Amino acid sequence: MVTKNAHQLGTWPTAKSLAWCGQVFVALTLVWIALNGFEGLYAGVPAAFAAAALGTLYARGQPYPWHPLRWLVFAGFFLLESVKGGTDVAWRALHPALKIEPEFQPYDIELPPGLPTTLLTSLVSLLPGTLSVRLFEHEHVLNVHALTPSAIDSVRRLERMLGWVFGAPRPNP
Amino acid sequence: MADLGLYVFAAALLFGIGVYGLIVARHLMRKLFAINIMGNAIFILMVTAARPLDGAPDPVPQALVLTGIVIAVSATAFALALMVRLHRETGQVSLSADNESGGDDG
Amino acid sequence: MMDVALPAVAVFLLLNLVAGMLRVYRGPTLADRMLAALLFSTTTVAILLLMAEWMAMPALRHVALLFVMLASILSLAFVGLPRDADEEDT
Amino acid sequence: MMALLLDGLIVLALVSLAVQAISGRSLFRGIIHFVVFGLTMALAWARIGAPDLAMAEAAIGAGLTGALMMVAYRRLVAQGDNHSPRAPAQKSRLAIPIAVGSGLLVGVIGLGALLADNPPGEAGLIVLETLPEYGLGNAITGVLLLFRGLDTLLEIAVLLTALLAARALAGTGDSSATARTQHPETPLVGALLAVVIPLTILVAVHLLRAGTHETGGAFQAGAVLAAAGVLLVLSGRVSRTDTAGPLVRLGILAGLSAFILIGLMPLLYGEALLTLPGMWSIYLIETAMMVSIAAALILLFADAGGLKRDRRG
Amino acid sequence: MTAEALSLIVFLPLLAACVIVAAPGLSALSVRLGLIPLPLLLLAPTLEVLDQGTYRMALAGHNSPLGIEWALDPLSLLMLWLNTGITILVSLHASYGFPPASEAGRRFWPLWLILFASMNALVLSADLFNLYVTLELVTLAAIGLITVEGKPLALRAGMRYLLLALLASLLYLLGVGLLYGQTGTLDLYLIAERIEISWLPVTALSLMIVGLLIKSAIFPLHAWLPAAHGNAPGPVSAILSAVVVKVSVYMIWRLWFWTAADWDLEAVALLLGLLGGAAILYGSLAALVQVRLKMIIAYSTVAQLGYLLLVFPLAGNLAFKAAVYQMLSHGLAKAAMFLAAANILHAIGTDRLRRLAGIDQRMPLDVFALALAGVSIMGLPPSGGFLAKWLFLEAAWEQQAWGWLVLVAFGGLLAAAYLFRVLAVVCLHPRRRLGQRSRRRSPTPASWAALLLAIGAILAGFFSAPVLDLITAGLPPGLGSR
Amino acid sequence: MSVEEGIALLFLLAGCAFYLAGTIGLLRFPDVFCRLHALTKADNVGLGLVCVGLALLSGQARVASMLLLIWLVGLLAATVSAHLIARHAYERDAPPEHEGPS
Repeated sequence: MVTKNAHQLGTWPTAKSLAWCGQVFVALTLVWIALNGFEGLYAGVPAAFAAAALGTLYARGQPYPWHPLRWLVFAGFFLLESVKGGTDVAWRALHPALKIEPEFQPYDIELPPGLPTTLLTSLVSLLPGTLSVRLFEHEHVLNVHALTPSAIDSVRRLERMLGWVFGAPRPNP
Repeated sequence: MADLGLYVFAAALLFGIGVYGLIVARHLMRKLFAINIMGNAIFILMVTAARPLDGAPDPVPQALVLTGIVIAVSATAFALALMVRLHRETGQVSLSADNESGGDDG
Repeated sequence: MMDVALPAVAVFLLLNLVAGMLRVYRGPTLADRMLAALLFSTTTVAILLLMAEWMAMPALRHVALLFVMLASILSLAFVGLPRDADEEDT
Repeated sequence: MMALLLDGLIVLALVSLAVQAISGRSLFRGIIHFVVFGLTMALAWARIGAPDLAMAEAAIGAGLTGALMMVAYRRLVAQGDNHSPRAPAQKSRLAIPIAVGSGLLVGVIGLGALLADNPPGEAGLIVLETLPEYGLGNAITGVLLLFRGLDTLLEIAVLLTALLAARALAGTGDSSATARTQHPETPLVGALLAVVIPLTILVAVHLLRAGTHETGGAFQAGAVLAAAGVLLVLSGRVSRTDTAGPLVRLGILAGLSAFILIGLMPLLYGEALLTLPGMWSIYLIETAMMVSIAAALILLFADAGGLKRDRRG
Repeated sequence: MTAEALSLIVFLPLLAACVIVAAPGLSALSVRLGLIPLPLLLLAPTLEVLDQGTYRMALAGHNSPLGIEWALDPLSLLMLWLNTGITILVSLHASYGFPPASEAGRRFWPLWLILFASMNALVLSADLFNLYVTLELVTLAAIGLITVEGKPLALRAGMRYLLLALLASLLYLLGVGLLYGQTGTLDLYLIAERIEISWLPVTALSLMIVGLLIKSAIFPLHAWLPAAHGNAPGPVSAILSAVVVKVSVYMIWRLWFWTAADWDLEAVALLLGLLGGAAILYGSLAALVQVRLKMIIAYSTVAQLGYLLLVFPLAGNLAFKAAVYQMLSHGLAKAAMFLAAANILHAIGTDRLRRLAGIDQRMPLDVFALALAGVSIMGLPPSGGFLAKWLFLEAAWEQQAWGWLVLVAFGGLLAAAYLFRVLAVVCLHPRRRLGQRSRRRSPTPASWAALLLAIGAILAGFFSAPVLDLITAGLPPGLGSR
Repeated sequence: MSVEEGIALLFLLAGCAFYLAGTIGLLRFPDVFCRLHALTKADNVGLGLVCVGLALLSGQARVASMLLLIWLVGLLAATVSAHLIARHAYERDAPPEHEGPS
């Protein structure tokens, strides 16, 4: 368990990994406060630091861009969409006629690869009527399982939203 | 705290099921399930056999059960490793077919 | 009121869960069986949270947190299964 | 009323899951049922009023057991196991009578013990009385470390023994038949790990610290930490060859050796064996035990699964 | 002094095991450090017991209703000596089969040391749950040692042993839980004071005893033993037969004669005695038809363990002395036999009886050890086994229990039969040249280890007086009067 | 019963409804992908609603933040599990070397 992931360690420490470590550290400190309140911080801060460092070593993510306001808006959007998603699927399941026309649809991702694509891939499954199945072509094509042919629109909305959060979207070729 | 009688009843059923599984199952992994199920039944009984203190189960049997859980996990993990190795050597995952005294090298 | 409502909700969720377990029996693929395990972990989390409130046992929230954190292990272990492994009961 | 219904449902679920785990047609289904059985046990412990046990069962049942069984299963499959998982049950006419008889016996004993008019357990009373003197809030941690430390010490030794025995098994013979495992190569797994791994470590430390005054303790924390390690192994970030380093070996031994050495210390100044000299030693031993438990469980997992990084991509 | 010595007796081997795992380079040294000081460490407790009788030690400063206590009385002292002596001599043998510095040795020795330490801890413990934990440790370490070489037969035997042992521990654990619920303590001496006889504690005790009977492989729960002992590596077979199965019998004695001292359970005692008798007959007959030397010795263990149960129906001073003496002398003799068999197996690559003809010329030391140990197993004078059986006969005679008397005598005859069968093949078989095709020679110290143990088994017949005095000093409370 | 309790109860009941819908979807939908839709979306909304209800009921910020944390981690675990299972099922139907959506 000592050394692993040459592809990660080789580029270590970079500004990116330090930024990730910092973000995780802050988030974990907040979690600690949520778990324990303020009294145990003498243990919580080192623990958060150790966890962030180990996490950076073994399971590094990519740092999130610092746009608190945009993230807040995004959170609101996502919350709404996922509730819509839940309601939608609940309605379809309860409907006596079982109104679904499932099909696989390829979706061309316009977002840059990396964190934005990852977020898209994972959040798609919570949107109304869509489920991410597999990434193809170096993360440029996402195979989406849609309950209705029109459901793919919600992926487009999410992509636009994510593009806004991460700055400008990749220009269309 | 719940009605402990119900859980004693559950423990009895689980123990019986475990015994049945231990006898009937061929696959070693199922035998391990059975033993673990019996173990859980006995853990429940250990906690319920002592009278509660201050509305919570007696801490001593709880600590004993915690130790018991660790031991059960260790033994199960070792048994799985043993099963995998046995399968690699003999292609079998049960103990039924055997002539154990046969081999030349002891 | 809440002393009845909370366990009642938990009972409902548990019944719901039992219904969901039908999926394990029906299958037909291994993936379907895994679904039931997923259903189980989300439902159990909710039940634990209800119990934590109802039985005034805050520790159960930590148990629930463990459940959600560790739920993905099973899925990860599952997808590592060789693909030709699942023909046994399709 | 509702409580009774809830308990009844939990019991029903336990029993039917147990039946399915040992009898169903396919072994894979059995594994799922067994895992779910373990999780239901966590609910049962919560209802019985033992949150520590619920937590231990959750950490073990939700994380380790399932993964352990699953990788063992997949190794059997990879080793060319075509027939045996479905090996028919042994026909035994005695099985049902024996099972019913032993179940009845256990039920009668259990009810007898439950209904017997025993005085409250004296040992338990002593624990509750003397615990405040030590500044501990969690009676179970108190029993495990202060009052009955030898049990805990030997329990760590059991874990170590299981590990050594399993390693010996995995280490001999040819290992060409180890499972060809496929690690999910999707960025989502990376994202999951990036969140869950740090969080698990933090929660483990939290449980360790909480163990002295509320629910938690070294074992629960170690199991949670082990789950993080299992995730890393499963996703191919850590492979078996990485688990032989000297640091790992020290980690495995930390708990046992720290406990023994600190336990022997009081003999030097004329106190009883295993008397813990103050809170610092409790924290030290708990931390060392957490590390050991985690390391041992991860390695046991890696050995049972015989994991190797798949080099195909 | 005694407290320190006892602590080290348990923890020194454990620490040595840790060192081997942590620093494989130091394994040879730590094996020595973990084993050789032990006899010296035992001196202080021995003097203490000779002086004071019983020594109790509360761990962590918490005594019995809650804490764990160690109790050292003459019986546990004898067990400590038995374990230490046999383990060290067998270790001498094992250090050739599994050189500490080798890859195999690094797998073997930590488990070996843990097994040793855990048996010491078990013998000392006076706490029912602590006994459970130590028993699990003993079992897991023993199975790990059985399967350490990864041979298919050993793997299968280990698996069967493991499943049965887990079942057995569960039964024991259930009993422990019930007794705690009844008495609020886990101390086996304190429980004796607190509990009155009623169906619940009796059931609890029965469950525990059944579990322990499985672990000590008493007929008809012996199914796992022959395969496990017959297929394990040589030194492991030796320690398994000589000590490991004995410690669970020791626990039964503790429960029976101490915890349940005042209970009147004649029917159960008779049942246990009958099981013992059946074990003697079945084990001996099965040994007669085996084709492999190690399997013969393993079945002989099944038979000889039966004697240890005769103490229940013959309850009394003499019978207890006889049983303890049987435990000691059988331990020595059986360890010697397994070591000699391991040497033979090593030399000619098989232990099939018909291939052993003429081996005595090639390996005189080992065959001599086998024969000497056989003398003790058969109960011929002047061996330790003879003394044990003589005491049994005396006890049966005194109580006019003719059935048991005949059984003990007949058991000795059967033992003579299966052992002479071996010796006849080895020394008198017409096709003597077959055994000459020896592949390797065992290193001489390995043979000497076997011979020393065998000589010990014989000497036990000569120097019996101090040991018998010690046993008498430590007779269980219920028996002293009878 | 106070107003907060009433509102909390409403949330709990709504959560139950979503759980129920998820299970019905799990049983009714024709294949594993559709079932995953039901399970992932409905159950997580259900869990969210239960969390909101319980947070209202307890009225403590710490409990609420704990519940939020549980919900978020649950979301993440659910989406990743859904993706992994869907991909596994997809690759089982299509041969693994098949690159590109059908």
